[in-house]
Amino acid sequence: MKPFLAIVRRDVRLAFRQGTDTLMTLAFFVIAVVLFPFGVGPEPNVLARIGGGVVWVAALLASMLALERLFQTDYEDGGLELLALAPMPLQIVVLAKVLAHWLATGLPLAVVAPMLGVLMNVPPDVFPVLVAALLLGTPTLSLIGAIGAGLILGARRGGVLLALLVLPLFIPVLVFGVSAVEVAAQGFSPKASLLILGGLLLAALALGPWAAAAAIRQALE
Amino acid sequence: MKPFLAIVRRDVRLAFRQGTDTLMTLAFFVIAVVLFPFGVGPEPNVLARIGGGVVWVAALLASMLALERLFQTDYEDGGLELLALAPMPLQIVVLAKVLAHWLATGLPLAVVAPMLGVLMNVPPDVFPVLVAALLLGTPTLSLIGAIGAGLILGARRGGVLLALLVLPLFIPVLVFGVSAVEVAAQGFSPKASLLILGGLLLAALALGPWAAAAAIRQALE
Amino acid sequence: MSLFTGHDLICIRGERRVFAAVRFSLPAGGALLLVGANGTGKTSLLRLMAGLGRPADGAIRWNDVDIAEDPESHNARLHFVGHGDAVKPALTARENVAFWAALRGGGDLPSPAEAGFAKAGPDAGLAAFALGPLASVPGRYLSAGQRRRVNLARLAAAPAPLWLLDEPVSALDSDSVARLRNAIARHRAGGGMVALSSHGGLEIPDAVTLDLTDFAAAAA
Amino acid sequence: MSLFTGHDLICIRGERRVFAAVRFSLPAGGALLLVGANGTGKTSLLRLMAGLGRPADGAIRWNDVDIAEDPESHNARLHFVGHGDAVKPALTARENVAFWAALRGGGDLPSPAEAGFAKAGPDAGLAAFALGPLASVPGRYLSAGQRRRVNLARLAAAPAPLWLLDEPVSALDSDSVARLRNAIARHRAGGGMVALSSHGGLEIPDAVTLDLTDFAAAAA
Amino acid sequence: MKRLDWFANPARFLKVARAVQPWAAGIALGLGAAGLYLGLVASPPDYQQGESVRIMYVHVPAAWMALFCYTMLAMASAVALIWKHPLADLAAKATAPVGAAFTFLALLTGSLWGKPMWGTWWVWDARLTSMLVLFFLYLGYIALNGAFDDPARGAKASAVLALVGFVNVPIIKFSVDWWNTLHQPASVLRAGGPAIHESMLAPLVLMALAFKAYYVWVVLIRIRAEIAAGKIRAARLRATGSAAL
Amino acid sequence: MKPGLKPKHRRLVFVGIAMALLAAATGLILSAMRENIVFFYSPSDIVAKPPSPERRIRVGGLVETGSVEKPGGGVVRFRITDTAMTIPVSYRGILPDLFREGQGVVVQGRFANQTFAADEVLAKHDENYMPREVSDAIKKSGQWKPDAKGAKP
Ligand code: HEM
Ligand SMILES: Nc1ncnc2c1ncn2[C@@H]1O[C@H](COP(=O)(O)OP(=O)(O)OP(=O)(O)O)[C@@H](O)[C@H]1O
Ligand SMILES: Nc1ncnc2c1ncn2[C@@H]1O[C@H](COP(=O)(O)OP(=O)(O)OP(=O)(O)O)[C@@H](O)[C@H]1O
Ligand SMILES: [Mg+2]
Ligand SMILES: [Mg+2]
Repeated sequence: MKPFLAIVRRDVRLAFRQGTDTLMTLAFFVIAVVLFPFGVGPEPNVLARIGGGVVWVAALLASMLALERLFQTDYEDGGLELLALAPMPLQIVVLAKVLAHWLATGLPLAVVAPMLGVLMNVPPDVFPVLVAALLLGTPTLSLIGAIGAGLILGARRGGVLLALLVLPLFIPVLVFGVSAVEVAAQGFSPKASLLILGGLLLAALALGPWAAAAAIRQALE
Repeated sequence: MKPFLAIVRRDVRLAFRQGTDTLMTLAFFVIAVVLFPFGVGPEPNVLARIGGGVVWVAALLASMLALERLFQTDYEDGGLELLALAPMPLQIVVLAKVLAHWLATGLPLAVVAPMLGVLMNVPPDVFPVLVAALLLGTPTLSLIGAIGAGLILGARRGGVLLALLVLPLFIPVLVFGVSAVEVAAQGFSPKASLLILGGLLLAALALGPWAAAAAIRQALE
Repeated sequence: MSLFTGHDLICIRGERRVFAAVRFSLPAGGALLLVGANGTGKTSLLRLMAGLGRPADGAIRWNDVDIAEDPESHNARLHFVGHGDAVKPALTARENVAFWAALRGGGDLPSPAEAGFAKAGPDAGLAAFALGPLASVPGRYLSAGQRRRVNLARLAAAPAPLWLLDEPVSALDSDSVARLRNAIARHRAGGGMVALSSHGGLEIPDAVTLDLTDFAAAAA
Repeated sequence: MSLFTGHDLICIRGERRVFAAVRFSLPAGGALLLVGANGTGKTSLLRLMAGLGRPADGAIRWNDVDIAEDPESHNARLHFVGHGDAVKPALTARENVAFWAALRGGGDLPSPAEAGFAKAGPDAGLAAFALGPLASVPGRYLSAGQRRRVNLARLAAAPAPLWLLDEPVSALDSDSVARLRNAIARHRAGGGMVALSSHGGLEIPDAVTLDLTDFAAAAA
Repeated sequence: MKRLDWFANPARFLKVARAVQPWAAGIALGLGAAGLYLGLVASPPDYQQGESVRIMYVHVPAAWMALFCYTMLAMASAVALIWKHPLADLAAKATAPVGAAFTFLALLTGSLWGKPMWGTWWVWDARLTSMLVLFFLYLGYIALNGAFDDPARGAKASAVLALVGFVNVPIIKFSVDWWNTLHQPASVLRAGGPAIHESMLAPLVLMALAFKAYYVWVVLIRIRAEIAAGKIRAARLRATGSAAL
Repeated sequence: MKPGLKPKHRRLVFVGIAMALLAAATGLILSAMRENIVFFYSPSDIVAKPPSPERRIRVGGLVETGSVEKPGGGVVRFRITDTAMTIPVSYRGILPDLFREGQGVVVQGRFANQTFAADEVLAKHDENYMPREVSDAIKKSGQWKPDAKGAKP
């Protein structure tokens, strides 16, 4: 437990010491959402129609961007080898890094989402559902993304292609995340979608660390 | 001229040999566009309404993603110092790298855009305008992005910071790029928007290499 | 007494055999010096010893148990110092060392080498490489040799019986080389083992030398 | 005859003075050896000499003209070998060397040092560091020392009168060190200059030694 | 010239700063109170807009300050890059958050005003869009400035950004003339004199002057804080540095 | 680049090229301005080339004096004009404070059956600010010239 917490603490500290880490993910999230009205025009009813989807797509892109470097800097400075040589299973190391990453980026995304919902004309009474969906969905994104982040280490052609295969895995999270919001906006209970998001999270928890650890091990060989 | 071509040739060769840049950019582009029907639902008239905008936003995010590494790998392996020490102005070096980058990423984006237009129900008769706008717009994105790529060298958190810096500067390109497509879709002449895109490109050509060179120089100091 | 051995080792990298038929045996308190021209496989062999790669043939054993059988126990008993220094620019020198020490359970591993150092912990590590004055300087401000010393400080901060050092003296000034020589001597006196690669610049008394140039031929 | 000098140099890094009042003078055919403990500013001084940074005070001159006045001409006359090897993993050793040679105009710069090498070009560069057999191996597959040699091969591939080498022997095996020594001797015989930092391992006949440890005090 | 020497002894600047600061504070508070009284109580309602016009007394000075601060930021950045005077770095760094705050205020009051007047909080016309870009530029500046471990690097990188972003300032200023915007054209600084009646112009000018004085006040405070922080950093590095060799 | 050039001259060449590029950029953008960049179309555009009814567009002009009628149920009908052409508009919803006859507006919606069905009405505002008494005085003195600038398409 102590080494696990040491990793979480170090990574969160790095994220905050580097100060702008969390802030920048948030800023990207905000800017990506704001870009849409430029692209699709500012009709309030169209915006309201696509609002939940845009917030989700932006959250997905933001957390993907931040994920890219999850193992990269450790890989480049030789730290990843040392982490792999720590006297604990590599899966646990991965889990600690993912947890720290989520605390520093995914959690803040979920917290500010209602503000962007306002911008995109999402009805305020679905905000709790939006936040709940993001809280369940973003850790899944982090866990799946960790696999991709491991695969692109020292990437040659193969790694990149596999990483691209990971992106489509985000689609189920997106689909049910958006549907939770849409269903709630129509006044129905979003419970089914939220349950599915929870199921996806558990599945990702079960499989993600294994796959990511395998990816890291092949990168270090 | 010979050293200029040497840089262009090397960077294009690296992009194709590693396969990562071109493929990754295209794949991201395609996936980002394809995500939309999932996010906002597959209604054909909503899609057609936002189609041009979504293609542009996706192209913009894709070319931004690829930009992050424009100088990064050279910076990390010491090659950027050697490029800065080449017996030619650093602006020319920047221009060569941007040209190579555009050939490897921007050009392919413009080429595949019509395919995605089909997916998003963009009327086929505006495809030429879409491609022309992308051909004029993406080099501007690369030039502006080069400034950002230079500024973030050695910063604590690359990708997201780059997004924060360059996305606001991309907005004019996005606005006129989308307006060219929309105006054409409404049957009016897109000439004015295309002229402005051309003007933005020339202005970026005049200023971008300077600013990027200044950014690189301060990173190496 | 522990014993670290390898036999009939074949290493393949990039579809090419780097070496074949390599064997080594390292008793407690022993030292193994890997030498050889560039590209003969010193780094590769050290990584096999750490378990970062698997040999294409042959086996590496700790007390006659293949290290691949229980990689975590093997990790717990070794320190690896590679080409990368793993120094985070945003953390101070002390924070960097403290993190790696904490990761290994803070030195509460029973180890024969522990006796070699009066007491462990990040400050002991910093002191062993004269980094005390730099303790609160962020990694970003360190020169090449200073970063290397921060990396080496792990060795003293959290004891472990087996040290695997890949060209540890590169970038070190002569005082630091002397400190490293000292650290190795104390480590060995406490029963620790060390395997290191070097192109010269560090003499280790009664080390067994393994010249990998001799095994390249066998590989071709 | 050309002359490369610096006087009253002050270097500030990370808001801290690294050294002050440093001066040097390097005539054609001369060699300057920078020594000093870790962090005394060897790398920093070499970067100032290359024009990668500006001294906080003082000036560096080539034939009495400040190098900051015309950076491109200064670039044209120097080779810099730093800690990074600038070897692209996806390009072969030869492609790597050929690119850097092409960037410098393919050796058609008139230079006093040119006489030192029979002929220039990527293949000459590869030959000078015994890289011939590795010419078509991708950078990705090279060991640390092999990569360093690819980096050094630039020196012979495209002649330039001023060589600035930061710890060039690190990771080199003894044969390669001898080759580097040879290359430097030929370069100097042809009127070239060399400034290099080292923690030992490379003797340069009648080099002027500049110990930067002496100038740290002046900085505080 | 030399960052360290200046930090060691910025006495002349500090003397001036200490002398100016109370005056700036006094002017800001005094003119601000007068401007608010005239604007909110004493000035007449507009012939078309009625009472809503009072938002003008905050919106317009804030918008002017947004542009003014960015101009100062770009000038300070140019001085810092060319002459490398550390004071210019600090002035730029101190200006950025103030400018960002005024930009945000202009955006906020603008939308609050737009709802009753135009019938919408927000449209994507050239003036509003370029103003939003300005806000993002300020944010980018602040993020980039803080993104390096070495403050000197952050200062230089963000100075380059500030200069690049300056192209946006004339675009904001002239957007209302170049494009068909929903936003109105200039009322004060226009050919043919102000198109605002004196009774409304007076509080506007008072508020604008008060905002300027406030800027001087806050920036001086922030620069002094930065100098203190720099001194502490330098002392710590000196303590560790000399022994490190 | 050209090793023959002195550094100062080389710099001048570069600055010259940059200036030329910037001039060309300005030229292109200015000529585009003449092409009439549209935040909104004018009634003349619409009459000349009726857009498809599915397209949501913006039209800007002056509210024609005497054209505003409120048949009830929150519906408003009026005509907007650019003095050359006029199109009828119908709208249901809350009007901005500045909406009045003779004032510039921008309407958004769809053009079908020769009527513009607006779903949003934005009021334009000109640069004049004055107390009511002053405007009355000016009007009385006959110097009032309604500024059509706010309505210029
Ligand atoms: C979010 C919405 C708005 C933004 C971003 C905005 C932005 C600006 C900016 C940047 C300026 C300074 C222009 C300059 O110095 O030339 C300005 C000035 C002004 N704005 Fe706004 N504005 C907004 C809404 C409004 C509204 C709704 C009104 C009134 C109906 C208004 C009335 C004015 C006036 C009277 C000026 C002074 C013009 C002058 O300089 O003479 N603004 N605005
Ligand atoms: N990027 C940097 N930013 C700030 N300070 C730095 C930076 N790099 C080095 N320094 C500091 O400058 C001083 C000189 O560093 P430099 O790398 O020149 O030393 P060196 O003599 O090359 O040392 P080594 O033998 O370890 O390579 C060191 O004290 C270091 O802490
Ligand atoms: N990542 C890799 N992929 C494929 N081949 C590699 C890789 N790294 C090294 N090699 C090859 O394996 C061989 C052994 O490399 P290794 O790094 O072990 O050599 P070394 O003895 O440490 O050399 P040096 O003295 O230069 O550090 C080399 O010939 C090299 O070409
Ligand atoms: Mg090695
Ligand atoms: Mg050094």
